[in-house]
Amino acid sequence: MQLVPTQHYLILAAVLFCLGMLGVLVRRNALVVFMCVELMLNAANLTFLAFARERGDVTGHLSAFFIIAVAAAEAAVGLAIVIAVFRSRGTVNIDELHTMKH
Amino acid sequence: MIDCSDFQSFGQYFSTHGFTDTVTCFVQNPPFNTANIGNSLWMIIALPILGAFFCGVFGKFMGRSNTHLIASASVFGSFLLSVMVFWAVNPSSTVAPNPFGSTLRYAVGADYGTWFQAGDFRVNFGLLADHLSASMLMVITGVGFLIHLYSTSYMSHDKAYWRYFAYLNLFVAMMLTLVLADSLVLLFVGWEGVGMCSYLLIGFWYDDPAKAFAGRKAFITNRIGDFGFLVACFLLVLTMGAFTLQAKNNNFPGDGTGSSQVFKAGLSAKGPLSFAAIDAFTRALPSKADSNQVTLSTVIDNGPLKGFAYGAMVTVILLCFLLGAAGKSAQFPLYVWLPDAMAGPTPVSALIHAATMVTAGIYLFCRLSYLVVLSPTAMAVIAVTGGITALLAALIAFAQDDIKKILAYSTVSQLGFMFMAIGAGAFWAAFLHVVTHAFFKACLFLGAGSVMHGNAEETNIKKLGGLSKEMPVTWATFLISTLAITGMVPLSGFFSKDAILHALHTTTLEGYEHILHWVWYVGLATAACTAFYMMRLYVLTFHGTRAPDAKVPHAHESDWQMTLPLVVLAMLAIAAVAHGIPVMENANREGPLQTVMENYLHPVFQNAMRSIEATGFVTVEHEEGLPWGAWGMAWAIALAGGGLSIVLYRFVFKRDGQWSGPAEFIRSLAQHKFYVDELYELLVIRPVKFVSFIFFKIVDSLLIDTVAVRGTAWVTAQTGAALRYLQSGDAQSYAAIMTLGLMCALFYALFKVL
Amino acid sequence: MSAEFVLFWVFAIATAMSALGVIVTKNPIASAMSLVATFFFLAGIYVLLWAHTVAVLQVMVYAGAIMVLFLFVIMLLSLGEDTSMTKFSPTRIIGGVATAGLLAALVLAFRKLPEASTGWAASVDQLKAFGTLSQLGDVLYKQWLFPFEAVSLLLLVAIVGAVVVAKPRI
Amino acid sequence: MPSFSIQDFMPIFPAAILAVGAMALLLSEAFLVSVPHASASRGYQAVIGVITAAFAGTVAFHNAFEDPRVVLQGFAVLDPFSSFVTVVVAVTVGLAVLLSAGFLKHRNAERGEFYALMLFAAAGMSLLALSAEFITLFVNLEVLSVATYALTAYLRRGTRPAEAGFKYFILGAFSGALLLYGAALLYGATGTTKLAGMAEVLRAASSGDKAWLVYCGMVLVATGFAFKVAAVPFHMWTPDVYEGAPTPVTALMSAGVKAAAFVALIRVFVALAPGLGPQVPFVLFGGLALLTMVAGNLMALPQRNVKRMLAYSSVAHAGYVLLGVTALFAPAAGTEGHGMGVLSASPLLGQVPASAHADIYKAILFYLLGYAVTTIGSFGVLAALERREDETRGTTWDLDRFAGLAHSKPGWAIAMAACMLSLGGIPPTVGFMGKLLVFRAAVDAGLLGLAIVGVLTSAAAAYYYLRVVVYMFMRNAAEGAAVPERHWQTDVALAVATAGVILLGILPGPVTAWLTQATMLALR
Repeated sequence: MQLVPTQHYLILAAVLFCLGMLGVLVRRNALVVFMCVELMLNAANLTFLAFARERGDVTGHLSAFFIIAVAAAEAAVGLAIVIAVFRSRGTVNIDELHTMKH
Repeated sequence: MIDCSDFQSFGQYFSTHGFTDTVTCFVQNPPFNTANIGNSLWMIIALPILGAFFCGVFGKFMGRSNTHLIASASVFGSFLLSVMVFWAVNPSSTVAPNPFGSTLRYAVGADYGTWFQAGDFRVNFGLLADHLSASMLMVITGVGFLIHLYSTSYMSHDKAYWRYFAYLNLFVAMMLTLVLADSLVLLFVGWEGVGMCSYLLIGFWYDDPAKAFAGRKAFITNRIGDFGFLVACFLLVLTMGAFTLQAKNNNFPGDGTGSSQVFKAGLSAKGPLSFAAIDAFTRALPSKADSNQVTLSTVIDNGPLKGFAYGAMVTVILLCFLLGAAGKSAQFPLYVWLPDAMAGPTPVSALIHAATMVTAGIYLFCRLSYLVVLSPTAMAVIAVTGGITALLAALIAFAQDDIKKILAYSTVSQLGFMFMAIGAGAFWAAFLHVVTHAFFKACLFLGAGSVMHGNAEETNIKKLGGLSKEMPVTWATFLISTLAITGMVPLSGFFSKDAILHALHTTTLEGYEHILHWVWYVGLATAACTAFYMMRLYVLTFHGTRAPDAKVPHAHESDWQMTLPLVVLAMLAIAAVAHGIPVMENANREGPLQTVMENYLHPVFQNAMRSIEATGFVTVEHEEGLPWGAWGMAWAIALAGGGLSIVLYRFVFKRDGQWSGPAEFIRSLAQHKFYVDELYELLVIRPVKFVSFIFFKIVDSLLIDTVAVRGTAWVTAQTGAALRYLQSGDAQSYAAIMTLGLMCALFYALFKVL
Repeated sequence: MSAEFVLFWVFAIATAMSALGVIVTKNPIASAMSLVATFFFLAGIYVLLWAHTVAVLQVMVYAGAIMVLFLFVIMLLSLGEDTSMTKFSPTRIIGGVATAGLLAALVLAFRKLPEASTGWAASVDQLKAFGTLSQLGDVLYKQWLFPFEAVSLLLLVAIVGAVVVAKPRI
Repeated sequence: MPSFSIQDFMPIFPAAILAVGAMALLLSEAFLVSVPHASASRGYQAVIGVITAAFAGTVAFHNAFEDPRVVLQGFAVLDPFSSFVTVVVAVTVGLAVLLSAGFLKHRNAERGEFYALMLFAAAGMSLLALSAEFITLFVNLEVLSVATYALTAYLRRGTRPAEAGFKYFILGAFSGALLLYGAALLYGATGTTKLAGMAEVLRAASSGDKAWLVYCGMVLVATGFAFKVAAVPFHMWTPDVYEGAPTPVTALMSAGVKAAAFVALIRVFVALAPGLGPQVPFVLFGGLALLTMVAGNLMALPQRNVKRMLAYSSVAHAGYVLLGVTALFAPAAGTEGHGMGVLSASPLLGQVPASAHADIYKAILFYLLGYAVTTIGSFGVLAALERREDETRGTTWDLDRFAGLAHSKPGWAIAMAACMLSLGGIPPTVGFMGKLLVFRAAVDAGLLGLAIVGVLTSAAAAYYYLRVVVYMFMRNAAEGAAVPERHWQTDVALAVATAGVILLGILPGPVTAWLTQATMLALR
């Protein structure tokens, strides 16, 4: 059986990762920025799983488990912080958050 | 050689032997057990620290007199202990522990165990007192106590007197640490500590922005020096480490001074930065090229310094130390902080900026004498630096009218003399000048303080005058000290300065044959200048008529607390002459007579002297008999400079610049346009002022103020501002810069793998 | 071309497009929905990679739980209105260029990898057992005990943290 | 069937104690809140926190003398390094809890959750220091990060805390994703996520085609760590977050997080080094160290805001530790890759000797301890001086606030002066000792140029540290300046920190001797 080469998956992951990174750098809305970080985490997951299949090693699968759990924990605290920012500022636009600089 | 075996007490021995022998034996037989005194060395430092603690913490609540009592008593306690130590290091039976095999005689020491250790790099908390440090101890605690006593009156009106005494005690403790340290690390602790205290005391009256700038200047120049010091230490550790690996058996001759095992055992017991280790290193590193030994010209074959010769490294290390010493001891071009440091209280200037802290650089080179003599290049640089400093400062002193500023520049100038002596390998002469200078310069500063105290803080000498009758004690002591610094014959300054000039005249450095000769001329010129401006200061302050724009119509003499230190210091300035007369037989059993100081310090510098003989880097021509000719010339020069000054300022000028005369005849000549005054002004004062003004502009204003102080401030501020621009507060910019950093690192890494 | 290839390309293109949707759509809700779609398509990719268990978790936890939380917050803060990209600035350009460089480097790196194979599987049973819940559970509880406990600590901390931060007043 | 013995759980005992203490605080908060007037007397929380920290520290101290070994199926190591960092963390968190007591009381914001989160963060630091597998390491990193995110945004005063929390969170999550992606690539290259396994694979195989993967993964992981330790140019979050966070939290972050992250970084890179060219980690860390030392100090120079100044100083100090890390990877002169031979037998993986590196490890660990004590002391004084009225204006940390402190609060002024001298590396403080050991280790490794830059920058740094001292001792307070409140907890914490700064500076012998013994244990 002809398998799809691992490289294909890896390049897809790299594309996802870089799209996420670009989103972090250019989007204004804090929530969207946060979503882009999730995208990057998923790229890492995909990479783990691709290598896991190549080697027949479930370490990659377990890593993906843990990454999903970490993402959930981050989401809980992150969203709470976004709410706190909104409460104090009335906005979640990232380029308006620069009380502290220099 | 005097036999003291039957000495029991002074009186008993005096009845049967002569006076000199009795004194010698008395000094060599302390009436207490010298064996364990090393274990008490820490108390000398601990006492002033305790004093500082009590004054600083409880001073506000204890009241004035209790604070004075604690501060002075702690220094006096240290002084008594120092006397005991001084006495204890004299019997030849005194031996300090030294794990490097050789015997360290005439020294007491104590090693309180490991301070810290990292692998083979070990630093012990060790104290050591030999003849050099014991003499320094006496100067620091003795002069320190007198200045404490003086300050009780001088600072009596100040609100923060408790803080002042706490700082002063702390300074004494730090200076004692510097002197007693037996390793460069502990010495550095004292080195930084005295700088810190000096910084605190310069800024003691801190309301004035100009004084704040002075503090910053002192700070930056001293940091440059500290940087040099630390780099020198690192290089020294590396060089010694490389040597330990590379050394051959022949480097450790079997004459009882040790084998390579003993050397390594000593290194692991004391650490590479202890003075004993550096001494052992220099003894094992001969200069003559020899294929069976590692020598100065051998190239290092391991470690980070691979490829450099040992001799080159020694030179670089010494130049780094010179940078450090120049910062602390106010040498060209880092001298500029010292005159500005006069912003502090006058007793502080006397103690820190004349007698003790500024001599730390000379002390350092004396300590490392065995290292210094291994590099004629470094010695030449040291001598030239000293020469430039001495002449430049003397020229600038011409143009000053502020009594403390003149004294400050004269201190810089005298420190330059001491560096010249180091450069000529005459360590004892440098140290003799340290001691005598400590006495007469402290006396001058305290006298200046007394003058200011009695004249409503007036510092401009053109607005003083005629004080000799109103302030008789101050006048007499000031006169003695002035004569001492100008180099009049029966006073100590003459002998110490002449010892330096003599050494310059008779010494030749290999490869730099004429340098010391030129420095000698500079020294002679400086001596003449010194005599001139010091007499000018003295005459304008104490003679003539009181200036019309003086602040108070009549000056008053100061309290006994202030005059007693003056008298004692003036007497010391006279008595120190005993050190400078060549009456002792040569410690090497041959050669001309030695001065008391040279003979006394012989155990400290004997290794350096042995190296000088072995290497041939330094040649000294010995003269038979006493150097009458040189003495005469030095004396004549001082007399000429001082005399010219007296004549001009006492008899020719009046202080308002109009000219008067001792006789109506001259006055009438003048009125007939016989413009001697203007001629003198045009020919002498103007050029000198101009030259010093140029130097002042170039070195002080341009080089230090503009380039070093403002320039570094400007560059760092600009760079800081540029970096702050990036710190825009925008999280996405931060992420972008992180990504950029990531990409650079990635490209570098992938470039490596290609 | 086998069915696997077809499915891969379908899912890969769909994933990439919906991921692009996350960063180009102006409305946060649209972004969130694009992200949900991405997660679903990714789950498909995971199935292709024989990671069925992870695919299920992906749909349940990621698309189900986490994204609902996101949508909930968007609604709570009434952030439904459109927001554009951030203002143009040099640092954005730098970031974009750096990202492109990163992608190029990664793609280059992956192209140098040797071809994949399933040579590790000795038997069909082994292939069938790969990535099943029982195999994962076995490894998880017998070997990955420490990280598992650490994750429990992490979740506790996250709960406490979220409660503390979301409180209106302290 | 693998089994776990009690010995396996030895290393995680301190973290478990911290977590249990935190849970006890949470429960007490839940139950005591219903008791009337309980909120008026909330002094007990800090006491519980300190006792927990002391207990954890004691256990960690005991652990340091255990034989080093890999435990928990290779997911954790018990070695003196992790134990030492746990001791540092315990000291840090104990002092930070004490500082928080007065700080929160002053703001009427005392809650058990705050202390619980601090203890959780400490548990995360301790676990991070002993993780020996990438996913475990990442999870533990997140434990401490999530706790510190929440702590940063804890206060509701003005806009700063929430903004700081948000910046920290978003950049932290970003860097966490980078780290994770790097870990995935490394997993692809080696087939395992355990550090020891990775080292083995990398050493055995000439990586060939996988080299690209290893390099990409390594750089991404390095970026993630560089963010956590605040190395330039990944430091940008530091000043903003440090300024906005409640000051005791800042102290915990700058001391504890940094120490734990550095040990994890060293652990990871010692494992990866066999797969990299000899020059690569050396150049990367050398570059980071250089940039960090220079830029950190330059940016601190013009700061009048003391809290931001300390934040930049924290960046600069990361540079000095990075100098030590660089020394670890420095190839010996002339022989390319010489250092790798030593590294391949590293103590951090529970394997055989690397005595050449013992000094460097010791210097780094001592530096981390010294910096932790000093930074707690300096942020402690800052916390004590803060006035909540000025917080929204951002002037509460201005240099002028320190004017005349020597008169109004001599004890605090002395504590601050000692800490400033220590940060500036001036003897006789612990900062001087730490710098001496690190510079000396760097010089020995042949990094003469970097060491000179280090000496030069620390000489320049003394300027802005001593400026604070000058303000305290030589300026008079402005008219009508309010006298800050005192709390005994703050005074105790400051006294302990100052005593540490000075005693460790004068007598570092016991600690270095202990470290020597501990490293010897690891190197056997």
